[in-house]
Amino acid sequence: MRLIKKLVSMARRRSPWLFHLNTGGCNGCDIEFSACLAPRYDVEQAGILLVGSPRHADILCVTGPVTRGTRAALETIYAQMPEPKVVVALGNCPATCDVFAGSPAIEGPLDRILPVDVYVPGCPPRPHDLIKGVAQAVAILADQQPRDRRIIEGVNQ
Amino acid sequence: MDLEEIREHLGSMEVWVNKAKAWWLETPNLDVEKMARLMVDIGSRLVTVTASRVPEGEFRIIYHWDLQGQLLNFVTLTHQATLPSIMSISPVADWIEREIHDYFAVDFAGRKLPTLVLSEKDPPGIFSWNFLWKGKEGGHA
Amino acid sequence: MSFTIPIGPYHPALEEPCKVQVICEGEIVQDVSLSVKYNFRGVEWLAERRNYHQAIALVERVCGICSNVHALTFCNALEGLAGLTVPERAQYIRTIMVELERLTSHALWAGIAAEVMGFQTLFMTCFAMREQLMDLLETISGNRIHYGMNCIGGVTRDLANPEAVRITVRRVRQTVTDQLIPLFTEDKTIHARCSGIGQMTKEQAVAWGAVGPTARASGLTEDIRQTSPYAAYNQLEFKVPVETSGDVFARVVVRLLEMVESCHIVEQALDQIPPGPIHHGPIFVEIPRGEAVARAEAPRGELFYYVSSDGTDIPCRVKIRTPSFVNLPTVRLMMLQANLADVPLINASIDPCYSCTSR
Amino acid sequence: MSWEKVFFALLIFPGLLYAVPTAWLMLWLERKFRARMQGRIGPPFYQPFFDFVKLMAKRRVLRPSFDSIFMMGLPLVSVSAGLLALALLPISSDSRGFAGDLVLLVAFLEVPSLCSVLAGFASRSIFGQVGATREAILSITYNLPFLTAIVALAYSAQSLRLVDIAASPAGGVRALAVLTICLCLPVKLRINPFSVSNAEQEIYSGPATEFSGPQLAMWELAHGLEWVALTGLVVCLGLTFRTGTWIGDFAIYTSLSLVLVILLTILATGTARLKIQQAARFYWRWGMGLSLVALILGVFPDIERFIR
Repeated sequence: MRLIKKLVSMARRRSPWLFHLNTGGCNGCDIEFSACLAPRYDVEQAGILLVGSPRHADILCVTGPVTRGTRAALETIYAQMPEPKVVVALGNCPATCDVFAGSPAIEGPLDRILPVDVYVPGCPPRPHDLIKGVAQAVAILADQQPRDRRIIEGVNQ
Repeated sequence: MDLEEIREHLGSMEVWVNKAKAWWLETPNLDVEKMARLMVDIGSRLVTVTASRVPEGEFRIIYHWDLQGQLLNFVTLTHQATLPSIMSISPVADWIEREIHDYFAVDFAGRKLPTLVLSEKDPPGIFSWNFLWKGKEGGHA
Repeated sequence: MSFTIPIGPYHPALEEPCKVQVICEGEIVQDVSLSVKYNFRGVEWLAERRNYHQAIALVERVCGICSNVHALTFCNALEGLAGLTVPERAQYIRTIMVELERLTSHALWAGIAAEVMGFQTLFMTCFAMREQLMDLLETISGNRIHYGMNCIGGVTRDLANPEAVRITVRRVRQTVTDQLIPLFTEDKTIHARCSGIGQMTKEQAVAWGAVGPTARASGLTEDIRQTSPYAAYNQLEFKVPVETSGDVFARVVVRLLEMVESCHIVEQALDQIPPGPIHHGPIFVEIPRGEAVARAEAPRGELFYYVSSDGTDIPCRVKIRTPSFVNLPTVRLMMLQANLADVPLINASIDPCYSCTSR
Repeated sequence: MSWEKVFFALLIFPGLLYAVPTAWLMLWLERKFRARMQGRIGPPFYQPFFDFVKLMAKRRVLRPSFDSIFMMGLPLVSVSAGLLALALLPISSDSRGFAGDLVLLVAFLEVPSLCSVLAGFASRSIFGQVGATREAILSITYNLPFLTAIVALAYSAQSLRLVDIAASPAGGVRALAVLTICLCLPVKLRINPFSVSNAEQEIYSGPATEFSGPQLAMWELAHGLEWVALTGLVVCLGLTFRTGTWIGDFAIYTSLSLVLVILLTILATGTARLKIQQAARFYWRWGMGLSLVALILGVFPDIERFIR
């Protein structure tokens, strides 16, 4: 049993699949995110894969300050991801709304809506920082028991 | 067609002003549809329409047209926050008018104005001073 | 049987949230409706509550891909309002920055378009080339995205190492002419995907007010850099590539040729750049009462700013008309009667930027 | 065929014990070579294994019971069909087979694609359905040349037994038929330029969009087994000699399959995705053309002799 647990934890460390979600940001973080896939940073060597469906994902990477238009989609997509899952806030926007703070069209920051596990600051953060953030998320993922449902509901209220 | 001819054609008594590399014509009672038809006929391109608040509850609307690299700006005022729509003359105006409706609740007569940047259930006019979101105050910065 | 396929708001082919509702008869598109509300952040609303210097940082964040040209156009409008003359050297540095940004933007677009066609290898080639440009922009401005180079009356940083620019631009031009252009124009599978698809006629482009490469692929010749020059463009010589077929392939060709032309402009600007100050004088400039407009040719087409001031340090009204705002509605015309498999490609072919569109 | 042999074929070689690691190896090889050709480093060799373990350890998302039976069952059926198909392959010279095993093999090879179509419809997502429709259309287009080639092979060997076909003399018919089967591989494996049914940029992951956790792991495994079975089929049918020793056959078979994987990856890396009509046109024109020539040559062997 312990061996299996160890194996699973090892597998989670080595195969994080990301789903990328732009909640109305300026694209800056999103391009840097794409740049991570490209030859210079090539995150696939660490087993990181960008997937197209939230049902396949382990890590939710959120960019943008969560606008009114994207909030519902954000919640749906979070619910669609199977446990265990980790949320990474990429850039300043999901952390603080950055320059958009105070706008009536913004619902964020992200931690009002979802439990955020890792913050990656920067406007936009460099690819190195993004990878570092994902590495932190992976460490959480590897040791994580499925999250208590009540906590999530508490945050949503 | 030069600027003076355009002015005479529109029946405006005002004069063209050159400010910051662009021509401006202020006509409070501009016939918007006539202007649009004229500008389309002479091969001009509608760049955009700008709306801004004026204190009396009306809105100042500027039609920006590009005529062979020159920028012509027709300034006019709304009447009871309404202007005729020029979407049927220049289809570019479709999204532009919808956006202005979302921002200021300015009505463009003669067309439907589905929301562009707001959700369907939101009331239009988020840029108006006294606008409040349901449950969230929007009047402060 | 007709059915509705929602593409988005989150979709692997889109960097940003956008909803394209496609009504299909089999796999043939009957109608399309676009929803762009997802990126609405109220930038214009915020700009009316920030002072001019904060507003520069704000308008840079309208779009992360063409951020520099946003700040430049905003500053141009303010300089027009205040009647400032910007020093020559600053004008040249602005030109170089804008063209480098155009190169990164087009490289990004080429990569995304290749990805949408399922050609991952070409995506990697484009991004590897783009990385060199990012390095260059980082050495000039200290940042990979959102350069913060523009301020009212000039630029914030001098061009310390022009040789680095020259070397990178030469290398990029080589990649574009030797790899990207042959790959995009000669590969059989790409040709099969792009030719004759997503057509827009010149008349439609005029009526719907399309701008930039999208319009130039349909035979319009308008380019703000030539028709109403800003920065140092009136002292530079360059061609504006125009295609007449109006399909996806034409838009690909126009953008690729524009990249070569951008390299040419940067090299010319490096040859001609005069020594001198990079800033007009005081950092905090008083903006008088009045209104002004400014236009610039952003990577996606004509960018328009309207600023009105009441003499305080906070603008009265800032209006931003981005190129994608007028290009996006034309997507509907291009998609009618197209194949479902072509919808993402047609959408990508105009290089849409939703964060610009709804701001 | 004795029971021991059946179990050995099913569970050890070329079945479960051999096929599953090989499937992972092939999935890795495909990803690694693609990455290297794109100037990247690519994933380490244990990647597909850890992906599998991680997905197996994911919690299931609750669904209505009827759906969940389908969604659990289909990937499992797909995996078992892949294993069964593999067990039938005449890899070594001492395998005997039975009359009609060719028909069974063809049927088993079709099961994963069929499951995928069903899964697409069962998942009740619009993208799954579009993917399933595309998969169904494609399976019609590639199966015609594929089956014609198989018929040509069987006719020229005058047997429905795989061993007989593998032992039949090399010639024009066999070369053409194997070439046709090779031509069908990219579309059967859903790789570029025929990755139409799982085109990520258009319809997410096609039929697999709604699957998560263990079910997705099973799909991945089934996909890997398809790689093993299909490349194995080509090698078995294309190879005209056997070394005589069990180890020699095994080595040649495995290494040739891996070479085939690399060749397919090179093709996939150098192309863009075609549209379904273009893919269909390709198979109707070239696939059908080749396989028909093979069939005619097989039915009238005199023509071949005449040409020579």
